[in-house]
Amino acid sequence: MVKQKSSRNRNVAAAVLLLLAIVSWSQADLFGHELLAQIAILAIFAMSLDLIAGYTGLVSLGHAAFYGVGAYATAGLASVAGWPMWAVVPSAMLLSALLAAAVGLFAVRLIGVFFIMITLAIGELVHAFAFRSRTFGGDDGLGGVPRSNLDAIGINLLDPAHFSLFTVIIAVLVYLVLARVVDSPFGQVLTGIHQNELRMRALGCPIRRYKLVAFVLSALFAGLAGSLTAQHNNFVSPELLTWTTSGEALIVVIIGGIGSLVGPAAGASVFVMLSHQLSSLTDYWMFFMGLFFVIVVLFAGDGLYGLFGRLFRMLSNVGR
Amino acid sequence: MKEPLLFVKDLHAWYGDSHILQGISLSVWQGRASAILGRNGAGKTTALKTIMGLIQRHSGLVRLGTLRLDELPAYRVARAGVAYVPEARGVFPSLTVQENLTVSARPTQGDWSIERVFDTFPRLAERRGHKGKWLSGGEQQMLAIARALMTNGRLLMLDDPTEGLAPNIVEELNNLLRDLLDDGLSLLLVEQNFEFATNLSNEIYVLGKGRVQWSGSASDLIANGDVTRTWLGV
Amino acid sequence: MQNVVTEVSQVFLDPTFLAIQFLNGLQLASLLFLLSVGLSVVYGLMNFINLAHGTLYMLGAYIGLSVARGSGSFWLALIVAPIFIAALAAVFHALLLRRMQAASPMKQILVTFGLIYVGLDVVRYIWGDYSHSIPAPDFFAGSVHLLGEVYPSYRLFMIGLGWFVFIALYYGLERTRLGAVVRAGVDNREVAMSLGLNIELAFFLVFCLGCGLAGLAGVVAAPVLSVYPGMDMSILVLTLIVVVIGGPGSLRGAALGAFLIGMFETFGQVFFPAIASVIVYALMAVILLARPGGLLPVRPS
Amino acid sequence: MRHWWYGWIVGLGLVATSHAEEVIKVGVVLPFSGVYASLGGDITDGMQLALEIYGSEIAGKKIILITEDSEVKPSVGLTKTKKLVFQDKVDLLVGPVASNVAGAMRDFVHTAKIPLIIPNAGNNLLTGEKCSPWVIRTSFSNNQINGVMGPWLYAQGYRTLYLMAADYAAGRQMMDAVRRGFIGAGGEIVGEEYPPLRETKDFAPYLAKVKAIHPDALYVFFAGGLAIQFVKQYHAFGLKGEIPLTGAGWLTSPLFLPAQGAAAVGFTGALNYVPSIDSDENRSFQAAFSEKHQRTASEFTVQGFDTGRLIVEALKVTGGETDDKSALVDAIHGVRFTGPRGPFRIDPATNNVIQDIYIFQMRQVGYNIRHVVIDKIENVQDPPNGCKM
Repeated sequence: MVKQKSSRNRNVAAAVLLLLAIVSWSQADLFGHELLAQIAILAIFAMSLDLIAGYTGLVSLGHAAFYGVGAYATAGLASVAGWPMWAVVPSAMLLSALLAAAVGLFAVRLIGVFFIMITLAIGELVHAFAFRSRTFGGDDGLGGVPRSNLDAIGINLLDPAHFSLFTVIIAVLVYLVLARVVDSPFGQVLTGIHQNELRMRALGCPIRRYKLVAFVLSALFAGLAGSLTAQHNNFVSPELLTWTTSGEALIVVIIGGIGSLVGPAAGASVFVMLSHQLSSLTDYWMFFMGLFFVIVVLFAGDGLYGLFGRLFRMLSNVGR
Repeated sequence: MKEPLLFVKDLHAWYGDSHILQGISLSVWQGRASAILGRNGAGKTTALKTIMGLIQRHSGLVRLGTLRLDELPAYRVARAGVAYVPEARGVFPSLTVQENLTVSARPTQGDWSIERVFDTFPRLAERRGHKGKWLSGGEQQMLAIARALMTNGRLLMLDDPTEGLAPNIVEELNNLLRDLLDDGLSLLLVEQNFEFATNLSNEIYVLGKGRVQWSGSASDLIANGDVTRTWLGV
Repeated sequence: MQNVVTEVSQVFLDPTFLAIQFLNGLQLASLLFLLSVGLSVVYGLMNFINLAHGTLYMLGAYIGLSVARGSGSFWLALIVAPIFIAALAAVFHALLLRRMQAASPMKQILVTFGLIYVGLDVVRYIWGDYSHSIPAPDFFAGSVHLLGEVYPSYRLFMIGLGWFVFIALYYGLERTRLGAVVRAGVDNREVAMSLGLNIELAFFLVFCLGCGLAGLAGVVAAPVLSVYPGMDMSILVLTLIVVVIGGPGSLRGAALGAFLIGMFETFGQVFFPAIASVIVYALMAVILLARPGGLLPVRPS
Repeated sequence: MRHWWYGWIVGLGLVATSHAEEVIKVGVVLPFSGVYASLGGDITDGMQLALEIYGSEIAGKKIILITEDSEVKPSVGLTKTKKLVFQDKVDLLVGPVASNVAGAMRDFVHTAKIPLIIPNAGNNLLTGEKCSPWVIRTSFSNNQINGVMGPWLYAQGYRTLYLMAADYAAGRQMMDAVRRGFIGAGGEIVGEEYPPLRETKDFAPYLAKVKAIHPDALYVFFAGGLAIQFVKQYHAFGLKGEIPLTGAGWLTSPLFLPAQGAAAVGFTGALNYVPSIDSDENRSFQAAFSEKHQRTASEFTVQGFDTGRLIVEALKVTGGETDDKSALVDAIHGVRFTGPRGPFRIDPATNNVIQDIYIFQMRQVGYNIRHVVIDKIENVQDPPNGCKM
């Protein structure tokens, strides 16, 4: 009962956010579309992280590894190996998921800070590989990554407006898939594990297997976000793989409201807009960003989604 | 009857989203024992922890003598005179037996001193230099009680003290607690062991679904088959 | 070419060479110990991960820089900076941490990550973007001859300081009442509180002490490493690794972790330069695989 | 024009861009935060000084700089570039400092056909295989600085060399250039070491290795905090008396020299500029800069200064017209002047600068530690290196 209500609220919020995105899209100029695409991609990345961090309680500081593998695989398969894009994107996602499966096999045995650190280590190992790889241009990165080709259905992804719409649509699809996952019995088990692991274990739930599946699923979509970012920038570099990229994704999730899917998507738009605006205004933009993080925790404990919920309740009280 | 030493009224507590204590009331009198009985998940441990201040109290009254406890943090509750023996003993594994006893000692408040503890528990005296983690289950229970006594509180709260103990140790424990009662200490007991609890306690509170479902004397409870079947499954 | 390779490897197996490298490893271990011990014990007490710990190290270095420049005395800087950082930690605790005691780890991450950002720009605003250095004190400015090699005496001072702090903390933790309270709190915070121990106060003191040690590390490192905005991030991850592989909450764990990382960093760079940048991550992965709670866990997992 | 959309979350006051018709907009993408913030600041200071000296108004149009922070992140640098082009509609671009950011920007400006003048990033590929008619570099290539040092060191009598640089593309490229030159001249490389860029906090393990092998000279490239640490540790471990220290000249840049102090004395380096170059152009430049900023101008400042001057001179040729980008680039190719670092021009074949390389030694002169020029290789010009435009 409570569950149904919370997922309905979440879907309402998602619809509001989508409406905002559509309005923004219709109003945006060329650069507006660039930012919108950036937001949509970060939203996908953050939602994928929310599945493990928010719903399963696996806080990862290495999620950038899967994001980066998606991006590098896209660059490698498309511009180095010359595969067609319709094969590249799913392969990139699969590669991310495969890495997650390999890592997850032993990582999900760890909890708390140990899980955080093992994911960080994996992230750094992948980063070090990309940083030194001649094939991928080392730390200078690799350019010339193509975008998917949807000319057949009349969409030219080289046009920023088309590309931003494309990324928004994918973000919506990812939201729908993940929402189904978290509302499913599988998702209920994940939430149960998060809330009380011991009880779930006592009930005979194969906890590690559930965690592993969530981890792999999450990496799959992180890989998709990475692939999109490689296509958006036409460029990949080890920057995508640093632990601060993971850290920022985590921040986006928390700002938005952890464990709400739609919150992290909203967090993505706030993060992108705020960092873009601030860094244009002042060289000391990090100061204000940092202050903003602290203020969010102090005054909006549950992030934007929590604020939205409060507003929603207030409005409905007024209406009564 | 006189005013109770511990007086709890309509105590509520939440654990995240779940409303675990939905308004419990109970009392413990000077020199007497009260016991809380109930099935697993009935909220027995939560009740003790909430009284202790380890779980955020939502509303309700907790009073020790004339002192309000419900606003105080756990360490102030302890210093006010509530001695606590937690579930699974909670012996500090990296402290020696002696350190376990002295770290929380408040000798100025009463007459339990390290010497008296070692007189009462000669086994602990022998092992005073050992780390907590090397003790047997029975020794750990002795240490946990001795450690609580060292705080020289007026009320001793024990959470499932007989759990996992051999019958002869349970017997020993029973004698010890009787001696303490005779000394004028008050007890609040959470128990799974029906016999142990009813044997020792004057007042019994049966907890179920976060509420006190029944309260009365031990003999009344033994006589009341409905209550024991419905709420204790005995 | 072949000739050069064999010649080289023989040089590297020379006992003097290895001894010098061992000292280098100890020196790095010393620094990492100063940084990680506070973080580790604070985590053990309150499950609180302070990602801004590196920021305090950086601030310590900069305050040391200003004091050393203003007074001309390294030793004054070595005393003032840690005290200042400890005081700053107290303010930080009063303003922020107290309200966040019950907050989820995620919120702690967000706040301390935010403080990394804030701290970085505060340093840039006050001291600018340029790199600096503090000269070593005159007494340790030179080099000593050790096993027929030249070795900077300041590095020996760093090693000595690391040992001194370790012994002092060991004594404090094992032989004092506050130490017993801290250990009890790390073992089982709830039980410690319910026995009347003011764990929040102990946490506050340990937190300030740990932060002060991070400030001390900043000053101590400044004559060897340079002082620049961003020096916090470059040490933070290593520090976290030390905490985790040692086992959070344990003084001996922090010391063991620091020793291992110091040695693996140093000898890894000598013998396996190709993988030097990832060797500590690999080490951590292997250790956590074998012992999911770190090498010297305080609480059995 | 900015849309309301940009402020929908923060509602912060937006930067008002000038709507005057008669302006020439130069978009500047440099690091103003992060590890290279000091370089970004130096380059901007240099450009502004050039605009003051050589005129910021051309044919009645004012040149304005719109700066954006690259944060030394390729993706951010690219976003800022797109912002400057799409939103501010800049006429040309200047930036960045780091080669990875340049790599991310390169394809975009190449496709958009917006001239990009690089005032620092030295990756050989940018004016080699990945050269573009629209990408012009006023600073240097990694080959250009280091290529001359191999033969020069051999000529000084050194026969064995040990190379050390941070483990990233720039470090590798610089060491490759030296290795080629030194081996080509007949010398031998007896060891190479590439400490990790980020993790290195201590050079002690490497220094002990160098000491054990004892080459005729050590050749290094480090910058920033690493440069300070390296020089001080080299001194502390007593290598200074034993093994001569040589390298790419950034090691003792004026940015790092105050922190290095006397430990820097004895270093022999090659660079496109040192503050002590003995020429009227340099003296008046340094005087003008230190009057304004009360410090010594670095090589980064000079790169910014020459970039600013190049833009002014080229715009004078086009009469302030910027719509025809080809004409603008042609004008850039035609500019020739003698600046603080000597004769300056752009090589139309690669778009890389042709300049003198100075070989200097750090010496104690009175109370000061100075870059003393001991040799000069004139008009160093990169071969096309696969550049086809």
